[in-house]
Amino acid sequence: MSILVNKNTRLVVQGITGRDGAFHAQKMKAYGTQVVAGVSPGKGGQVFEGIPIFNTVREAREATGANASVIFVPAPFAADAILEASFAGVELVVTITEGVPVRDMIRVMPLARQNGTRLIGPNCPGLITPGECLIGILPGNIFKQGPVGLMSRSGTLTYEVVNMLTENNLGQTTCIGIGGDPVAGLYYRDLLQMFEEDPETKGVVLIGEIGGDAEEQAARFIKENLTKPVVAFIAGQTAPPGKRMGHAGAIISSGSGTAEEKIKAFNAAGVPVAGEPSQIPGLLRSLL
Amino acid sequence: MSILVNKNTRLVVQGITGRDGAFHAQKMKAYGTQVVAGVSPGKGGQVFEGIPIFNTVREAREATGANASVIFVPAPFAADAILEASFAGVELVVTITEGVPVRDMIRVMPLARQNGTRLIGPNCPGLITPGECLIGILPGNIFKQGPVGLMSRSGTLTYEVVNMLTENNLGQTTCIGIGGDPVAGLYYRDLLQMFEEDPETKGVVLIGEIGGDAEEQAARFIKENLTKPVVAFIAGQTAPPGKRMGHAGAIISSGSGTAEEKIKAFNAAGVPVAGEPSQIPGLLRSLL
Amino acid sequence: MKIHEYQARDLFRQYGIPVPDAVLCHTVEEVEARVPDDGQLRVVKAQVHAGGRGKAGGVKLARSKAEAVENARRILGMDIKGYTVEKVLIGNAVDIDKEFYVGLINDRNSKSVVLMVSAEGGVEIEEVARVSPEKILKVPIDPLTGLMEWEAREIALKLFPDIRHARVAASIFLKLYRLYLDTDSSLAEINPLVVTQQGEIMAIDGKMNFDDNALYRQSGILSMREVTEDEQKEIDAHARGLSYIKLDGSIGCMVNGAGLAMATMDMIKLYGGEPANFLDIGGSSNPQKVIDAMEILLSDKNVKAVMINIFGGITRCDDVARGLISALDQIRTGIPIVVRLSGTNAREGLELLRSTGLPTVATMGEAARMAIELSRK
Amino acid sequence: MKIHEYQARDLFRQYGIPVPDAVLCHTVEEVEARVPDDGQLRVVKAQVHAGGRGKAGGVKLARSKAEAVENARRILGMDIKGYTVEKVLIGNAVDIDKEFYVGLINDRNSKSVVLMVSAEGGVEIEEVARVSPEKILKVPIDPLTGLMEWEAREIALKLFPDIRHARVAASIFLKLYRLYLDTDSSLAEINPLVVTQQGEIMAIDGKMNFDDNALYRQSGILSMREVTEDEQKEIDAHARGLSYIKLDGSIGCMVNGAGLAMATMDMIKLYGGEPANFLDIGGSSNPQKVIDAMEILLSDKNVKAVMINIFGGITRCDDVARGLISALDQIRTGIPIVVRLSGTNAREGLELLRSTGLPTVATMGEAARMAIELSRK
Repeated sequence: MSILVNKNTRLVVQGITGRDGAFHAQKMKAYGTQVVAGVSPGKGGQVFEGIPIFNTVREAREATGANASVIFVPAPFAADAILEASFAGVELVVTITEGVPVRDMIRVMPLARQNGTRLIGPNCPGLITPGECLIGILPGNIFKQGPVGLMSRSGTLTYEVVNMLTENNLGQTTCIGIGGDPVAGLYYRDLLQMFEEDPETKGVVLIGEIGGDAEEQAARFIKENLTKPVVAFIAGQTAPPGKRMGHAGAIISSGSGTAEEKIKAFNAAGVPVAGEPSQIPGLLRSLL
Repeated sequence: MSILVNKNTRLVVQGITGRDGAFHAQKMKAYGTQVVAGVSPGKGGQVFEGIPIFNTVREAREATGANASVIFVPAPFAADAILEASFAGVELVVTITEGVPVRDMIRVMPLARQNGTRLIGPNCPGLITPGECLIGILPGNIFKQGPVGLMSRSGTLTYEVVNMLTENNLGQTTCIGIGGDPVAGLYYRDLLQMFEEDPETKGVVLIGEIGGDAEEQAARFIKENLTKPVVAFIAGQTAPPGKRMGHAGAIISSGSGTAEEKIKAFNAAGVPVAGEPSQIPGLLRSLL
Repeated sequence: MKIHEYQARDLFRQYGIPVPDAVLCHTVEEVEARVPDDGQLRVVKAQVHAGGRGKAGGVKLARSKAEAVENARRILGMDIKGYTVEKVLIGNAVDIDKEFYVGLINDRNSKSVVLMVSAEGGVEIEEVARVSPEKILKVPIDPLTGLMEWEAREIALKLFPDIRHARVAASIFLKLYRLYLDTDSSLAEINPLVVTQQGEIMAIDGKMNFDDNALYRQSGILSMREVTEDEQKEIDAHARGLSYIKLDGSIGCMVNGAGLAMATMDMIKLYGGEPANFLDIGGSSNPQKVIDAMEILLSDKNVKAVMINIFGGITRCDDVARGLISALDQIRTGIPIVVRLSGTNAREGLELLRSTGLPTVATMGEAARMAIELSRK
Repeated sequence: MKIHEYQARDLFRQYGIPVPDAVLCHTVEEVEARVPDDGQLRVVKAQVHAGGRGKAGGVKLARSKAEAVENARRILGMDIKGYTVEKVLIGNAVDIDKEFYVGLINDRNSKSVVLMVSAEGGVEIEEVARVSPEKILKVPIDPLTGLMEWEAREIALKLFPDIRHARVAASIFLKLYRLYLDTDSSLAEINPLVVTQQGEIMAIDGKMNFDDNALYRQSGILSMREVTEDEQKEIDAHARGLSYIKLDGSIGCMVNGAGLAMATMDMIKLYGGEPANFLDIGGSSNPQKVIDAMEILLSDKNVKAVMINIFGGITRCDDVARGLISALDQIRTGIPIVVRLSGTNAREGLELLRSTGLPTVATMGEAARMAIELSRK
């Protein structure tokens, strides 16, 4: 078992003829993901590395039964690509694109909700159910099947932690990069609920960072709703206020969104917070 | 029985301190309608002819349990008033105001639908269930309880027909002026369905006019779905194309929307069409 | 409200929709002065608020400057369906490869704006709709999302197999939609939208109508209004709270309510007469409105008799009668007037009117018959 | 991106939000020339991208022209939280009856724009939020409807019992919301919005931030950008695909990925060092990016040691190592550099790096410790 994606997931790649889209479409296919279609307007009818290309997501979905989409189109067009997928009835849309204006994402959110589409990202590395389905730009080789659910706002920091988990023989059910932007799709609370309900997941790793109060909300949610153990890590304890730390969402505004507050919230919820990433596997193992 | 409104309808009057709002609030109350509240921003707390005034529809609804609203506010603010009522949870909103821009109404429609609000109008005289509830500017004295359901795009022409019905001892379950604008709330099809389901209604009078194809659609709907007899009348047989005949919706566009087409459609559906209004009572009686 | 092709073209340009170069001329002298003698093929088009200009001879090709001048001379001053041509638009002709139709309207059934596109451009779209409706693609636009980019592209891809053309067409759909909303339009058409031999996409002819109810907030559009004498009369009437439309018959009518006014015209026709107008005086018993309405009505010299048809609802017939008496008192005319009152307090109203000596009746039918009879005397 | 108060004020005026009269001056001479000697009470305000101007002495009342000049002289050139004051805004003081707060932000939780209003205006809203959060009314705005007029009025009526004030306030909410959307703002505040003794409503001070991701389509806003030297460095880095933020420590760090870069800074601090910067070089192994990053990093004279922390994912560590070797080859510096590689093909990568003679390690912890040690030599 796993959450969100598995071996039955049928993926369409939006922007498959772009540099990143083409590269990662191959990578995902090589990993074993069912990459059933690509979309690139005007290139419908062509085939890329065995993947049929369509002009529109609607055509791709009708022809291939795609139920998930990954978006590699440039930032100015990303929100429209999400809407196209959502209005075509795609159930899960993962947006890798970085730099999408927040106003565009705010506009997308209620429409995706109305259409019953779940969003991940934007500005995220994607998600993976090891051995079954990889969507996005995650390096598949560092993941391993096992009992840990993981969610994170960052990319390489996630790989760092996953690598440590795998090296310590703590495989993963599903790992999700929720993205570093201030307004994004599925967030900690949604995913915690899914992990709680997934019988294979025995414990959860939550990697947070400064900015916003999603971690504080997650802490409260864990306290009230989770029976499974959670270990947290928060990046950005040394970040100065008012500066955007790479991620558009990683910004401390006027004394709120600090790592200190987040760590306090987790402590109050009984969630151990690792002082450095390397402590995560040990903390988790002690709770499983 | 009746449709849409009855003695349990609790009405709030939006724009109660305006000239028309004040005049008709009194008239409606005198007719016996439960006028439970008025709305006029900044005049909350005042009382008009025994009707408490509130600043917002939300307050009015919370304090009085109003479930219907009638709108007398000027055209530039009418669509916003409809939205206010709809977002406050009012179930039926009747807009009397004339001259509301179509763009505003188009914007309102899906939001009202999402909120579960039924709209009547704009640019309509309102509706009445004789002896129970009058909403709008209809002259209550010409109506009478009885077995006829009536719907019309016009005002005085409706009164003319109702007067004849009443004089011929054909009372009414409910009469609805759906309004003369091209984009309006409940329309023939919706109302025909309601009359079909209302056990008290034995026959229906449909008063149409040139412009659009609502009458043609109604004709098809009657043929397929109605067991009760319907008599129709169409105004505007002599109207020239391309001109707006008073009502914003009464305009023949490039050969479509003509009275001739509408009459043909009703004939095809087996619905008798009166040559002049005075024939309506006779035609209807012969079918009851 | 309608505007001319050249005005629609200006709006298209403002919104980035490509159009061919063109000059607007009011006189032959202006054509002489402004059209260069460069061998460019041009089209001289009459600017009137009427369809079917082509058939009426209001659109002509010009292979030279001389021919442009000559054609302008023929077209300026021409009468097309009752409209006198006062301006011509002289535009560069383009080498057309393919013609399309693009239109936006407010749609009653979907209660939304509908985008209509067709590969059958350049002809009357109503004709296409009648003969082969399947050749018109109609897409209702969700008012909550507006026309989305992917949606515009999806539609464009159905008409333009070349993605470069489809992208330009999609952007034109989006621009036209933006223009439509911004201006409270009720009809916006590009017909034809062409692909030229050179692969360019351009709006060759355009038409826009606007929602009269929204003109109060569209001062820019309102400033484009150009009207005939008859239309000006309608606008003046509107400013006085009256809806007036001139027709060609001899029976003037004055009615309270638009539906009843149409039914009145129909009844005049049914009984063998011809209505001279549509005139709705609305819901009040204000004598001034009746006076205004009478003035407008009688300014039409074809009117031989007048039928006043009032149904008293909230406004009681006796009040209406008092208003009529006071108004008719001030109107001196030899034209016979029949008054019909019905509804609330009709009897009292008719009683009051008896003093005026005017023929008064209780039904529309009688009133129509009597007015027709009087008009023939 | 941030703008100055005077720029926010200009935007407010463009959108019809009332503001008091004011002049912007860059020099004392300009104050002499432009401020009239009319006895008007004025406020001289430093224009800097930093909060807490008042406490820092950057806001002063002036009862006369002489006092305005004197205060401008004091404030111009002043240092406020590292920002040098280069402009002052000299505005007419108004007789304040009551102060309010109005703000719009992008909210993560509701995934929408949130309107915040409070009757506790004129003080730091963060302080109000901390001490008495119930005094701030927060309304998420449905992205599908936008802020509706009735909604704005309903909110305004909670703060302004007088309907005339409530109507003006509601219109200001609507205008600010329109401005916010039009400019891709991420924060728009009026603080305070005041009711004057004369019953007028005005925005006395304003603040606006903008979404950096949207600047590509906001040329008007972008043209307002005024930056310090350090900020310019960050912008230049961004143009080269790097995220750089200067800090005050001595350990420079270069990391692939923003989260990992923050974690790296944290680790340096955890082990007793102070990071000199945040620097994310993104996902590729392009040597030029490493060279660019190194140049930016070493331009900070406080840097005593550099920690390069790379996790190889899709990009393999051996490729990264080749890129690093090629880059470090071109960089001549006496500053010690520690390289940590982990992830895909880490072993191969570390093997390759051995040839450079640089200290190479396999964990972040080791790298941090070693960098701190080297920085102290």
